[in-house]
Amino acid sequence: MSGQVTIIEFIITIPLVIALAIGCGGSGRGLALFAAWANLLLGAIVFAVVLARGGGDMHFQSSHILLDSPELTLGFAADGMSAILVLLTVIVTFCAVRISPQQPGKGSGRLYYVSLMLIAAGALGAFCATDLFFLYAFHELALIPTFLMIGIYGHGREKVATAWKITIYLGVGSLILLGGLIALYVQLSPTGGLTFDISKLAPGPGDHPLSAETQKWIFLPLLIGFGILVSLFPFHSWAAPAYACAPAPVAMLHAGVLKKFGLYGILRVAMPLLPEGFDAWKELLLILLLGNIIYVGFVTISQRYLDRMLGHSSVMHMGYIFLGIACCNSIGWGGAVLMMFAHGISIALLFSLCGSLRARLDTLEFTRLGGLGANMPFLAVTFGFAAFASIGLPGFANFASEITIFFAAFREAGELGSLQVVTIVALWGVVISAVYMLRAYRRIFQGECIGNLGAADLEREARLPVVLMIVILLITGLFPNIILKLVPDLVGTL
Amino acid sequence: MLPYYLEIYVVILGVLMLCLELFSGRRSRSKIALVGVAGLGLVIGLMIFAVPAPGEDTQYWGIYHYDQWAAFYKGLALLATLLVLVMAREFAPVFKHYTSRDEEASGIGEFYCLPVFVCAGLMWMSSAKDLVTIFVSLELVTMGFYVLVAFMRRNVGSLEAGVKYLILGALSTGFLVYGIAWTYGVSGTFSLDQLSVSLSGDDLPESAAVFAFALLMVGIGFKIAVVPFQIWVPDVYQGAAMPVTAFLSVASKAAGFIVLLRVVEPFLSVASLRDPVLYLIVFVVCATLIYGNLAAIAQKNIKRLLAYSSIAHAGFLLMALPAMGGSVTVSGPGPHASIAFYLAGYLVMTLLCFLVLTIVRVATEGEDLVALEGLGKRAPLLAFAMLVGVASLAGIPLTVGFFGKFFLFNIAIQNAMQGGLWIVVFVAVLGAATGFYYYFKIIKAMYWGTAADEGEVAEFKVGRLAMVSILVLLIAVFFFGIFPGTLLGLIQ
Amino acid sequence: MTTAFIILLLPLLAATTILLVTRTRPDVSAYVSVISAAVCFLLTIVLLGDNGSVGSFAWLNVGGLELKIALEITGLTKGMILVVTLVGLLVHIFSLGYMKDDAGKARYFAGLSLFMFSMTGIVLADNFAMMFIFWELVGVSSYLLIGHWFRKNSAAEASKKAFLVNRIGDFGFMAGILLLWGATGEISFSGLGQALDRETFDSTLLNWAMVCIFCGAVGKSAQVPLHVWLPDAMEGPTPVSALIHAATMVAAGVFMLAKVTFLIAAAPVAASVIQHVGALTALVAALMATQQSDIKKILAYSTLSQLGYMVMAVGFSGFVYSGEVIGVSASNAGFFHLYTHAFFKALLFLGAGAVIYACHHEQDIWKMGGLLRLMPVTAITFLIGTAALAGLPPLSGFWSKDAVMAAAQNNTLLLVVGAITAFLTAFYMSRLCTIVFFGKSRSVAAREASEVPLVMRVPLIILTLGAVLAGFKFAYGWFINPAELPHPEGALPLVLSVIGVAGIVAGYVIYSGRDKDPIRVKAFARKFYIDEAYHLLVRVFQDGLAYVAKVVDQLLIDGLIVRGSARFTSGMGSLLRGLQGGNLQSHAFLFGLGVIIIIYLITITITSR
Amino acid sequence: MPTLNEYLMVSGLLFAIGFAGVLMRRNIIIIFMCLEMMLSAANLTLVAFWRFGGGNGMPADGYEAQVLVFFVIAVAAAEVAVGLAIIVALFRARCTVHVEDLNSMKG
Repeated sequence: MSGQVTIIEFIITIPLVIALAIGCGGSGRGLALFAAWANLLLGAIVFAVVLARGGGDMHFQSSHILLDSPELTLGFAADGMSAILVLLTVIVTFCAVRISPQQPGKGSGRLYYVSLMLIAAGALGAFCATDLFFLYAFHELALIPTFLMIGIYGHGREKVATAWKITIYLGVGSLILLGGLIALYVQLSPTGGLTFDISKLAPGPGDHPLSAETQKWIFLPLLIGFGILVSLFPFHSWAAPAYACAPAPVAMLHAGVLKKFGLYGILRVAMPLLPEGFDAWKELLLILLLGNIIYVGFVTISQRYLDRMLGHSSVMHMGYIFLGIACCNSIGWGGAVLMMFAHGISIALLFSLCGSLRARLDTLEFTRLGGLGANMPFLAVTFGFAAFASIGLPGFANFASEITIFFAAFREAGELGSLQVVTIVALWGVVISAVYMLRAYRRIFQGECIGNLGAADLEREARLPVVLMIVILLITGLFPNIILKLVPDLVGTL
Repeated sequence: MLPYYLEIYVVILGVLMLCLELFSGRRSRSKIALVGVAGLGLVIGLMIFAVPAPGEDTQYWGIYHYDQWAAFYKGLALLATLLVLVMAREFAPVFKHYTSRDEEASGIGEFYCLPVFVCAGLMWMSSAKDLVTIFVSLELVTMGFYVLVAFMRRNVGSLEAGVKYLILGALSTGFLVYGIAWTYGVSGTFSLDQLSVSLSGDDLPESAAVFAFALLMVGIGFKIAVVPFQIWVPDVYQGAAMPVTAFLSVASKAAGFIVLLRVVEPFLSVASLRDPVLYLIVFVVCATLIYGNLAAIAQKNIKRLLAYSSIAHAGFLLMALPAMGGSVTVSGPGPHASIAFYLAGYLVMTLLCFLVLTIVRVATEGEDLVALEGLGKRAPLLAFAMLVGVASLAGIPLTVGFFGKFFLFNIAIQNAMQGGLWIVVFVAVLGAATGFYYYFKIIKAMYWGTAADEGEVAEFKVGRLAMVSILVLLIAVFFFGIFPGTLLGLIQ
Repeated sequence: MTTAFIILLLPLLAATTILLVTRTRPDVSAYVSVISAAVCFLLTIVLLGDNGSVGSFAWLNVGGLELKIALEITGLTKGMILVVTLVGLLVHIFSLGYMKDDAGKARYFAGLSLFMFSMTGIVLADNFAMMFIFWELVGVSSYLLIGHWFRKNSAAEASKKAFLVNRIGDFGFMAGILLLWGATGEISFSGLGQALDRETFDSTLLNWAMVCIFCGAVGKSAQVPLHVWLPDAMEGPTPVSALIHAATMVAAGVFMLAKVTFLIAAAPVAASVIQHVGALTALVAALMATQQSDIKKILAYSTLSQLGYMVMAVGFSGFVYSGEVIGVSASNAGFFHLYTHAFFKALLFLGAGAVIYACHHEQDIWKMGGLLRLMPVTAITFLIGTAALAGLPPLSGFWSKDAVMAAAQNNTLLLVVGAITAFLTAFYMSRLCTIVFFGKSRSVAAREASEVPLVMRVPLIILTLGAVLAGFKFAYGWFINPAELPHPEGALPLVLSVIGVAGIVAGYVIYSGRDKDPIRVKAFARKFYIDEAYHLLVRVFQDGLAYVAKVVDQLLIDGLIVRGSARFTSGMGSLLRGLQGGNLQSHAFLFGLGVIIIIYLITITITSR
Repeated sequence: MPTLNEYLMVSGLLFAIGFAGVLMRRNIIIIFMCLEMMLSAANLTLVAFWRFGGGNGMPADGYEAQVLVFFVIAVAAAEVAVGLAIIVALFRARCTVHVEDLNSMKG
């Protein structure tokens, strides 16, 4: 296995090398675009190959042992779930780079592109790592770039406070997570040496080596840690302001890709390794995810600015993914993974459009906007697509994932348990999201025009990423099996 | 080659440098530093000939031990001193400003020599396994630091720091000696190897034994700056010259820790003393973590901030102590290895930060966070180096600082699972989280502070040697952060 | 069997073509759309000979869940698809004239095609999942078409309202589907039927599920209490109102209920809910219609009322009379009424559209008058449509209303409600016609009106034929077994005819020659203040709750917990920092204190043992 | 003949007096003298422990304790040398040897 360089390693290395090259004085946007194109291509290849060979197994395995005790390997591989998320990452990265300005901020803007590349590399590494340690470590790689991006290139009065908030919040979350992960690997390592290798940590068939009580208490920090990263209620208050203040590409990458890491972690680590741990906290999680869907949904309705509203909406939709996970069956997890992909693309699309609007208008406050559909038809139409995708209109992948998750919750449910009741309440979220999205659309693009008449439509170069994301949402919405086929049957291994 | 030749060579080097100082002309003073760097480098090279076999413990006259730990810490001390000399050379302009314009009267040559002597003391300390040797070598180091701290004789801060360090240091020495006396009274021996044997006797006066331990902890705790004996740290760090601060925070702490480990281990291994000793340690750990991390939040002076951070780091290091003494089985690197790893990493990242800060200090004459503002634009490489150093101090993965913390948490969590000391883990997590805040304050100042946009732009002059050091340290932070095995291999 | 798939996909192709290729050329776009509609209609005629279900496409497949796009062709389907494609085609043609000079013509026709696609999907669906998918899609196309003139605030608001109210219904619909799936593991209609035969289910669950499913129909078919969107939806272009908000989409709820009659029959409580909601809607909407002055609003309320009839009829399929469940015959009555209603209501709307077009987009009936002379074809077709709606024999409305009332004949209360509604229907339609077509012209616009062009007249005439003939056996017999229709007993048909005539006479007598409304019932005119009540409800519950949530978020979660803990931490930091006074002796003192604490702590552990 | 306890008490008292002096005197020179007193107290303790270290009131074997005492005395002398130099430098710069005046750094 080791020795040869796999395509996955290429994908992860390219942004890192490009970041280094930009840092050493290369041209920011040119190199970043090159990396984005290259990764888009490689990511598509990975996806296609995994699709062809089946998503249940690990492909492109590579490993380099870095430490013997505890066993630490720099190993990467991609099964179906990783391949889906890699594809998501490369697409969003491509779009994020593509919509980035030539000259961000005042200076040379190199830092901007270095940060973008590092965030992308962090996400890719985290999604492909076969080693618990690197799974964690790569995610953290994005922490400082995000901090810098929001602080330097962000906008709004609160950007500094927000940069702090997201950094500290995520820092705390990842420390809690780290505590949980250490407890996990210490407890689960097979006799004869500690190891970080997830496949070696996985309990074999038969009885779980840990008692239910132990699993329960290890699961808690994992849930909270991953939950903070995903903005699980009540740990959500970092997300919306951060996305509102961040430059559009960062918001796209963070809301679209990085946030999925927490969910990925739960699906990859917490649930398979600690199945009984989840059972103990299931009711709690159900309540919290209702907080995401209903409570945050209401908070979203009351937002007065587009950027904040989108931020909250992304928090809200996390609730559905958690619902899918909480179903604990392969339908639900398939739906959850599909939704991770769909939400990633759709929220990135929304944030990129929001960024374009911000560049054109003096404000994103709803009451000071109106009737823009007349003079910016392209933006109006694409925003319409994005908005309908986000509220789960059939034809878009978001709908396919939502409906899968709902069905999952009712699988063989002859009577109403807590899961089913929560799902029915969560269904109301579908109404809530329609309320705020359509209100926003109505406010911005429809009705009588209030000022900003001179604002121009989206320039031609920036249209490609927008169209690309819409097309991908439609393709995966019309043929969700492309994605679903890849989702490995993780439940079956429990 | 006999291992104690290493100390002898270092002392000879120091004497040689003093002689050079005496005979050299005005211009060549800075060459003395180069001689020191070269000499120390040579000694590090010579260490190859004195590599101890694993598990080997050679004794000389019952007071000088040479085992793998000793060798490791000796290397650490040499490396730290070498880098401090590089730093001191960069710092020379400021130094002259606060002593004398005249090279000869400024005594800068002596300023280069003193760290070398201190280094000899540090090296000796790492081989000390008996309370008398510990005491003498500790005093050698401390005395050197008294002078170093107060060296900038026209700088009020430096003098004030010197006096404070002197008085409080002497106070702690008093407690240490008193503690040694009581330990002797309880056990009848100064040797740490025999201590555990004689402490485990049936008729041990327990109260007296723990009293002696408490006094020893006072003396050693002062050196490694744990709460409640941290009080000198911020003032002294702030007042001392930048290279001295760096030296204090790295070398003094490392030496303190090896002594601490050697002293604590016999006490912990005695069943009847274990509980109170553990209790004390847990208290100290929690207090140190809380104090260091919280008090750092509001700091505006970088050196003061790093002073509190160094207190916090002492707290993290102490987390490994409760796992010692054999009642807890730890998988992965044990307490000794983890602490050694952490200290080595701490050396790399701290010296990286201080090197950058030294250059900034010379160029901007400021030591507040404001001085760093705009660094990201004016000197991207320096800013990046500082960023990496700070990130490592904060414990971001893929830097050496993360692994340091990781190994310690690894121990603490295993310890908690077996012994139930979850409070330590809890406080440490909170502490590390708080750490993000004040470390990122430095990053923030460098990258989007705006103070430096207006006004004159300071020029950064970086000597070639300093540049090379920065790059080497920078790479080391990442290298050991990704391949911790290499460093652990050196230790074990 | 691919015919059905072509019917389904052709309009989608047309819509996509317009969006991607011809959007800048409105005329071409219009023809693309019209041609696709025409082909669909032709193919529908071919399809009428087929039966059974059609090969399927596994749309979504994961872990044992299989959601299929599969088409099923039954009698019901054929009747409905005929309505959809025929009325659709006519509306397309009518629109060529009506929307001739509209700036958004391409967008309009794309929307129509999208709607045709979605509606066909609902009709052909063989399972709930597919139906739900297209259910949502018709919602969107309706949203797009109502909001066609999106720069008008009222249109933008109306489209939003329509979509949101429908979403509320869909919420229930989805819940119902899920409940059924949970209980049976089936979502296809045939599968559900088999499951129902195979085993017995918890009747509470089934009742709940059916009530939830009914919510979907309440939303889509605009039943009380979710009826509020339909009158507002008249903001859209009139042909759209004819197609979507009169003939097809709003009938989808009834169609869906008719499709699952067997489930309603098994859930008596839900069936009773359905009956009563239907009856209530029929009555309330008819009352509101009597006091409206906007020609389209009158027709909208009339649609509501008629939909109420249909729903009530379908609800009777669960009605137990002398020990037997009435079952499929009642729902057939409902569907029969749907079928005839589609013709005459589309006719009425298109007629209204012609009137509005002729009067330069004037919609207030009090500004019209005397149009019979000016536009005779429109007027006559409109009057025939009115007669059909009023249930005068032998027009189609008479037969279907008869069937509906026959289904209700064992329930006196609902029978009376139905009769009153029938009277009101005749009355308000007569009011409308009297004011619009007779008397003198009340405005310049009405005086200058002239007959509409041929493309608009032809659809009117064709629909008139439908309105006249649809009630005869040859027109419906091939999809509804006449034997399975409820048969009125005794004098019911006669009574209904008399009621209809009485209504018409009353309307004519009261309103003939009037220039303003002699009857003023504010509650009817203001729609029983339901809109206001909802507005308040939304304000209080939704926006109020949202505001509370926001405040809680900002003050409690973000303020107290997040920022509070940050403040606490830095406060503690400052406090600890304060210990560092800078004075050497206080340092020494703290040092000594530390020593004492250490010694105290260590001795206390020793002594406490 | 005094017992071990009496020696320890005297030396402890001496230590405490020294510490109290450090805390209470304002003059740095005197504080420094007090510190020397604490070291002497420690020396006394050491010697006392040696003297009674062999059991039955007999001195312990070996002379380690005395060796340490000599070291302590030597170290104290060195400390005085360094310390006084620093204090002189302070006096030259600030014209004061009072501890209250050393307060430029705090927090």
